[in-house]
Parts: sequence; C-alpha cells; structure tokens
Amino acid sequence: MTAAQALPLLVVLPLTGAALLVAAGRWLPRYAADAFGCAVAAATAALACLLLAARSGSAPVEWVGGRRPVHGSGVGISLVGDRAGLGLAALVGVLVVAALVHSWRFFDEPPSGQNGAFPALVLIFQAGMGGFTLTGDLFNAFVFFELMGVISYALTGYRVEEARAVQGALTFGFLNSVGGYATLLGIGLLYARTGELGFAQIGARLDARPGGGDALVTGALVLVATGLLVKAAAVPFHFWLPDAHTVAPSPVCMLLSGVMVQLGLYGVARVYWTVFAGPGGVPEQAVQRALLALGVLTAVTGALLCWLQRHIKRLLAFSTIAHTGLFLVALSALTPDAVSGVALYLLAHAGVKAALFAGAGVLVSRFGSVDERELHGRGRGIWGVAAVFGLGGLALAGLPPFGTALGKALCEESAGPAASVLFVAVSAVTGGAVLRVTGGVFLGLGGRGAPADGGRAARAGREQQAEETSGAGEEPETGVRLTRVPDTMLGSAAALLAGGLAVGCVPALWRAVGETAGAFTDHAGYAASVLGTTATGPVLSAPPHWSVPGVGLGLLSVVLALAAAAGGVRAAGGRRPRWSLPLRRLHSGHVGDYVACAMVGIALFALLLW
Amino acid sequence: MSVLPYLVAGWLFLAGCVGMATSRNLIHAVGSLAVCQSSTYVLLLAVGYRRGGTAPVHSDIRPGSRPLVDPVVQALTLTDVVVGATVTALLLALVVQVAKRHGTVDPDELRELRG
Amino acid sequence: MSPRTRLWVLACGVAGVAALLAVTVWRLPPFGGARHPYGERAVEAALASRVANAVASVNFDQRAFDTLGEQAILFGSVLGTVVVLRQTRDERRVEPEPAGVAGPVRRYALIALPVVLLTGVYVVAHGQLSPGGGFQGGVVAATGLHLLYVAVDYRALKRVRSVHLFTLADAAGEAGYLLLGTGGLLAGTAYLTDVLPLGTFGTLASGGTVPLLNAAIGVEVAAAVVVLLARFLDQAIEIVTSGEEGDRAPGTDGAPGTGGARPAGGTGRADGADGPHRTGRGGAG
Amino acid sequence: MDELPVALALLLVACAGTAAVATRDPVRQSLVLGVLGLALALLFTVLQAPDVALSQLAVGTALTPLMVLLSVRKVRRKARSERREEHE
Repeated sequence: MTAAQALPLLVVLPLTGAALLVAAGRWLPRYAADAFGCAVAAATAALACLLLAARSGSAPVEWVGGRRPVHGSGVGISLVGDRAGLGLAALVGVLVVAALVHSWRFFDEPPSGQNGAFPALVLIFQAGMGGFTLTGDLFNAFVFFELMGVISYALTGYRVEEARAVQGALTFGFLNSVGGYATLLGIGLLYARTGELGFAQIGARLDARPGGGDALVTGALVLVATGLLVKAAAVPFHFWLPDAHTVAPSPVCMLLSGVMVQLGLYGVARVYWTVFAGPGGVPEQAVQRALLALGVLTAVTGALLCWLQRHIKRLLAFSTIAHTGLFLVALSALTPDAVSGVALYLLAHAGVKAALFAGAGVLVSRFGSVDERELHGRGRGIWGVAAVFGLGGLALAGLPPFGTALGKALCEESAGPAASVLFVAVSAVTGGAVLRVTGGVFLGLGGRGAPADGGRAARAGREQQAEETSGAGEEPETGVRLTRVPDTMLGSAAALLAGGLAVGCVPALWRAVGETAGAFTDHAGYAASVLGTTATGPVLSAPPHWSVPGVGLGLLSVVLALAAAAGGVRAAGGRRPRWSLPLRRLHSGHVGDYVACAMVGIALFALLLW
Repeated sequence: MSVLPYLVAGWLFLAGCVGMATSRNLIHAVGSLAVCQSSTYVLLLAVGYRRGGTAPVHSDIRPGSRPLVDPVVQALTLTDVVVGATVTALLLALVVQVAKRHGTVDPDELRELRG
Repeated sequence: MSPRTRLWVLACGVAGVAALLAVTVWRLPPFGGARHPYGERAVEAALASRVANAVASVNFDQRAFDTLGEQAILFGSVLGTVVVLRQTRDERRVEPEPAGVAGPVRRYALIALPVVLLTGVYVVAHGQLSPGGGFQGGVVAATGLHLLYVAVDYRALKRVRSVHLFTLADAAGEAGYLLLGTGGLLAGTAYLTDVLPLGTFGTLASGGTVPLLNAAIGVEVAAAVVVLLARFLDQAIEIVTSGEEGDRAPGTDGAPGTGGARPAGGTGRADGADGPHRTGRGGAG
Repeated sequence: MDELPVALALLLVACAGTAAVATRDPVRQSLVLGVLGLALALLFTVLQAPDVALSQLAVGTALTPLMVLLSVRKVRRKARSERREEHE
C-alpha cells in the first residue's frame, strides 16, 4: 500500500472501531471497551506519524474512489497528505490517546447496553478531525466540520445529570450550527462562481477569471470563514467556548482546547491560502487588517476574562481564547515565518493546555470542585498535580525552553514590535492566572477570600454570585471521589507537558515545521501538487530557531506573570473591578445573546475585509 | 427573477437567526435553526438549476437527449438534509435534558454559566 | 444582555449581514444559467459507470467520501442522542398502559404499515435507477414502523422494536459502508473505488458498488431513525424523573398530539381521554 | 413564463419560513415546519431535484415535526408536574 492509499484509513480506522464498539457495547465490559478504544486511537495516531515520517518528495495526494482528475478537472474528492495536514492528524491522535488514557476511570454510568459509548464517541471525533485536516475539498471539509461539531456537542453534554452541562452543550450546538450554515452558504456562492468544490480547483478558477476578485469572492470568504472562526473561538464568535469548557468532562476539554479550536484556525488559513490567496482572491492587505483586528480583540478579551475567573476550567478556557487571539495576530502577517511560529506555538500550546485540563480533571475527581476559592490550600500534598499546574502556568507565560516560548518568540519576530507588547502582556496575564491558581490551591498562599461570615463581604459575594460561575459543587466525573490521584491521569498530564517541552528542544522538528510553513503558504504549489501540474518550489526560508530577544521577552513575560500571580494571590477574594461588568455580562449563557453577537461578528468581519 | 432564489435563501437565513435570537422557548429556537438551515438547501439547488433542464435521472430519458440540472448540488443538498435532521435530533435531546434539569425551556430563565 | 439591548445588537448584526448578502448575491451568475462544469462532468461519469441516477452516482461513487462523512454524522449523532437521553440515576421507568384504539384507525394503520415498509424498501432498492435511495427509503421504512404505535399501542411497538437489534443494525450498516470501501484497497487502487463489474445500464444490479453502498446506507438510516425515535419515545412515555407525574396522571394531557409518523405533517388533536400514553395517535386518521 | 412555478414555490417557502419563525408556540410551530417542509419539497420538485424532494418530504414533514412534538410532550409533562409541586 502506498502512502497515498493509506490516507483515507486515518478516517476509516477510528470509524470502524467506533462501529465495533457500538455493536459490541452490550457484551463488552468497561475496561475492554476502554482498552479497545485506546488501541484503535493509538493505531490511527501511529499510522499518521508513520506517514508523516515516511514521506519523501511531494505530498501524497489520494483521489478517493480512484477519480483522478484529467487535465486539472475531475469529479472526485482529494485527500492531501501534506505535512501540515498529517502533522495535525498526528497531534489529534496523540491527544485522543492521552484523553482516553486520562478517562480510564471516568464515567461510572454509561447508557444501558452501551458500555463503549464514550470511547466510541471519541473515536468518531478523531475521525472527524482527521478528515478535516486531510481533505482537499471544500464541501468535504464542511462535512467533517459538522461531524466534529455533532460529536463535540454530545461529548460536552455527556454528564446530563448536571444542569450546566446540558445548557453549555446546547449553546455550543446552536452557535456552531449557525456558523456551519454560514459556511455552507459561502460554499454555495463559490460553487456558483467557479463550478468547482476542491480547494485547488476553486482557486484555479478564481485566478483564471479576468478582473480579479470582487464583492462575491469577498462575501464568500466572510461566510466560509464565519463557521471556522466560530470553531476557532475568535471574539465575538467565541461565546460557546467558555460555556462548553466549563461543563464538559475534562478529557473532552483536553480535545476541544488542545486541538479542535486550533483546527478552526487551520481551516481559515488553509482556505485562505489555497482558495483566496491568488490574484483572483481577496487582497492581502484586507485579510491582514481583518485578522489583526479580530486577533487583538480576541487576545485582549480572552486575557482579561481569564484573569477574572475563579472557576479553574473556565479560566483555562479563556486562556485558550487569548491564545487563539495571539495566533490570529501572528497569522495576520501572512508570511511563512509567521506560519511556522504559529505552528510551533500551537503544538506546544496543545500539550500544555491539555495537561492543564487533565490537572483540572484530577481536581474535580478528588475534591468535587474546581473553584479556586473553595479549594484554597486544599491541594497541598498532591504535588504531582501542583507541578503540572505550576509548570503549565510557566509554559503558558512563555518560559524557555518550552515550545510555547519558541513559538511566541517567532510570532513576535514576524508580527513586529507593537505586537510584541501584546504577546508579552497576554501570555503574562494568562500564565499569571494559572500561577495564581497554583499558589492559592496547592501552596495555600494568600488569603482564602470571600469569608463565609460578615456583612459587607458576604453581600458583595452575593452580588458577584449573580454574575459569575463559581465552579463549586461539581459532581466528580469519576462518580465517586478519588482518594488518591490515579497514575493514568497524572501520567497523561506529565507526558503532554513533556511534549510541550519537546517542541522547544528538537531542532529536527523546527526544520520540518519551517519547510511545512513554506509549502503551506504556497498558493500555486498546493494547486500544482493536487492537480498534478508543475510549479516552482516554495520559497525556502531559514528554519525557525531560538533568538536572544525572543528568550529575553519570554523571560520578561514569565517575570511579569509571577508578579501578577503574586499580586493576584494577595488580593484573592477581592471584588472584581466594576469596569469589567459589561464584559462579563455579555457572557450570559443565553443563546439569543450569542447568536446576536455572532451576527454582529459576521458584519464586523465583512466590514474589515472590505 | 434572476436573483429571487438567492434573496429567498438570504431571507430564510436571517429569519432563522432572528428567530433564534429572540426565542423564548428553546424548542422554538431549534425550529428556527431548521429554518436557518433551509436557506442552504434553497441556495445550493438554485445555484445548480438550469433553465429548461430536467432531473439528472436517466430512468425515462435517453442520455444526452435533454439538458440536465446539476446533480452535484443535489447530492450536496441531500447530505445537508441528513446533517440538518441529525443536528435537530441532538439539539432536541439536549433541550429535553435542559427542561429536566432546569425546569424551564425559556433561555431567559437559565441562570447558569455567567461571567 | 437585557432583551432590549439584545434586540439592538441583533438589529445591527442583521442589517450588516443583510447588506453583505445583498451585495454578494447581486454578483452571482443569474438563476438558471447553463454553465455547470462540474455537473456535466458528473453526469458523464455517471453514465460511464452505468448508473442511471446521476445523483446516486455522485453520492455513492464520485463523492462517496462525503457520504462516508455523512453517515458518520448520522451514526455519531444517534450515539450522542442515546447518551444524552439515557436513563439517569434519579429516573425510573413506568410501564405504559395498554389502550384501546378506534377500529377505523387500527384498520387503516395496519393496512398502511406493510405498504409503507415495502415502499421504503423499494425506494432503497431503486436508488441508483430512480429518485430515492438509501436515505429516503430508510427514513420512510423507519417512520413507517411507528405506525404500529398508532395502530396498536406503544407496547406492541416495543415488542417488535428491539433497540439492541436496531443498534446492531445501525453499526452493521456503518461498518458495511466502511468495509465495502476497502474493496478498492484490496484491488490495489484507491479507497472506495468501484471495483465490481458495472452490469447493464438501467438494471437493479448496475453500477458496481453503488447499489451495495446504497443498501448499507439504507440499513443504517432505517436502524438509526428507529433508535433515535425510540429514545425520544422513551423519554416522552416511559422515563419519569422523581417528582414528575407518573402513570396516574389526570386525563388531559396538555400537548396536543405527538403526531402521526406519516409524511403529510398530519397531526391532530390529542384524544386526551385515553390518558397520557395514548395522546398523539390523533394524526393517524 | 416557465419560471412562474419556481417563483411561486419560492414565495411559498419564504412565507412558510417566516411563519415558522413567527409562530412562538412550539406545537403550532412544528405544524408550520411541516408546511415549510412541504413547500420546500414542492420547490425542489419544480427545481428538478426529485431526490432531494423525497428526502425533504421524509425528514421535513415527518421526522423533524415528530421529534419536536415528542420533545414538547416531555417538556410540558415535566413543567406541569413541577407546577403541581409548587402548589402543594
């Protein structure tokens, strides 16, 4: 079997595994279902890694159904195994295995006769994400987008006994569906203009049209990007993300925050470079402007709200939003260097963030709470988890040699000095928030805050109660509270953190990422490799590497983060500033609000692109 | 006439979104989402229509005898219909659970997940 | 946001999106134009592989990978619904009571039942020849089965509808589609390649793997819809949360009609006198 | 004027869609959604898409309204029992 022929297996394998799990769900004991799910996920991940390592020369391209195009026009769907796609598929695989290992002891109550429901859902999720990364066809990408969506709503609402869980899953479902339909409208517009559905084919047709892009092309980009930006949680499309992460089981959060959100960004970048980057597409300056504006808005909003949270999972969710904003700001340079920076940042962030969510999962299972104040000082003694949180916070802030620091440094280099300020500030605030939690929960630093008695403080607490999500009184995800931390949970977290560290330490990876970024941003090269025509090779840039200013800025943001954490610990339990009230009120858990904001977001994005 | 179908598609999309945003009942909101989705059916099929064309099915016409409408958009719409039905089912299931756990399906009365 | 603010925000957003759509739509090629390059290629390809229904050829051959994703969505969302609507610790089941049915309704539904089921199978079987196919036929057959609920009662439906069996069929349909695709790999070409003999144009066996994939989808869809409706019916009829009204409910049920499962939108008044479990057969007549 | 049926079907769809959104009671809305499904099926037929019309008929007029009604029934049963608890 050639590499190309094996590409569809990255989708087919997990789906088959899921079908078998469902079919055998009645007879299979729990541990067997879990083990089988893990094995299938690991096999798929291994296949992705193998394909990634084995490839030589041009990217393998498979036309499913053997419908190879003749003279650049065909009827089939292509799967493109370029390094960006395969790399993300491998990342998906690794995170899915980690999540399944983490969830080894989760969920005491599967639906009757469906012992394998959770691993089966996760496997289908893996298939959806794998298909989305590999596909070379716009409508096919929409199909896998919806597959990811449907499974993630179900996974988010998995703990149906919790009132919040079902609400969060529902708002997630509504917002993502609206985004998906906007994307489909955009696909319809592109099909009307070009009569094609493949990325490369649409791009070629757009370029062949005299006069370049017009309002239709721009409108199509806005609509197609809407769904992807909803998935990527760019402000103001982001409202589903904090709610979903607050309520979803921790292993699901690992997948959502670790890779699914970033797949939305990947989708935006992929669609832009393959379809809209040519002469018949959308002017570069307009795209730069739009991405930069959205990115700054997203980063600032995410960082502010991250700092203001006391619900630990919600705090981590907002930090994901802040980092999405940073990725968008970096991407807005639209250069290969920026893409390799984002790629490294994204890889390391996936490891770190997933490890942090795994740590939060341990807290839920052990204490039945993820409330920073309620847990104050109670985490003494579980040093493994404390280390995960501490190192995770430092890595988020950008401590060399974590991959996050390398990615951040590269992004700063390509985005310019003004953006560097934003990068340092945002990573310091998000890292500082996590360090504040570490100091309070695991070291018992600072005051407990929000005392249970006394007039004014309690009244203030009640006042705030109405406007915040506390995180106390969570049902332990394991059904019963654990008395000790299971090795599976801690082991998966440690491995993920080590992965985040490795991204910053393996020069071979940097080289590969550099080459990948060159090919990824090559509009003509992609079309050539898919349609089998010839083109000049991509511009090769110097492989990414550490630089002195980058390390310096990384250390600076770590220092700032520590200072912020120290200040935060001291002021623990204080009232949240009044000016943040309108911002917090926007996050109301109300479907109507979220849809209204998403509409404004579409209009805003269109305005920025015009 | 040359843009009427597209305008109808746009209208349905906006109407569905307005319905969702102003809904006082989550079941009604799911129904509005279905309206929103029907805009995609209308747009896709309108894009593939061809004046004077017949359905792309050769059960009663000879191949090549008449112009055909675009079969690709029809296949896409078919997929879309399935997606819509399944999303509706899943969202309704979640609404049923919201009703159980919160005792209401009015989004204004859901007081969790703030800030 | 207060409802008032929300309305203002919404108004801004809608105005913006409306403007965007209006500007964009004006640039579209006029409705009904003759330029459909992909469509024409698809028709040619369909004829070349001897599938009379070009839509079926696109769905199950040329863009079969889309359908693979689509059936995964169906499979996944049914699994998701099973998970979301599971019976939780604080819930119990009440046995639905047997109930009488008006004679004409019963006769009508019992006659319609086999007709609808056969129609479903027919629509599935002729997918590559005439309009219809696995999806449409599957839904028709599955909803048709629920005429049994209308004609006899929920207990009769439950007897023939073993949810485990249908779950198995659902998984089998899904796995069948995936495994049929590997035929191409075994033959040394691409996944989902049509490697079977193409047969004679216009016959039931024409089109190589198209009818087989179509049948796999038919099985999966029919089973999936049955499982899906079973979960909703369970919730509406059998499962009660502690504190929820049980089987001793007073006569009238507020929800008018849970609907006949027939494709005409037929939904009538509830005959509340039968008690809560019997509401919703109104649409049958 | 061979496009008159298309135009009429389109207007019907637009009206039915608007009505479905404007109908705030979910039970009535499910009926209107059924009508919208029928209108869409009609439109698809005149647009020469019998395959889609068939599936729209099966899904839009049978499956979706049925699921909506079953959900309404569950939701109302729950709400009523809670009201009763409050009175007691």
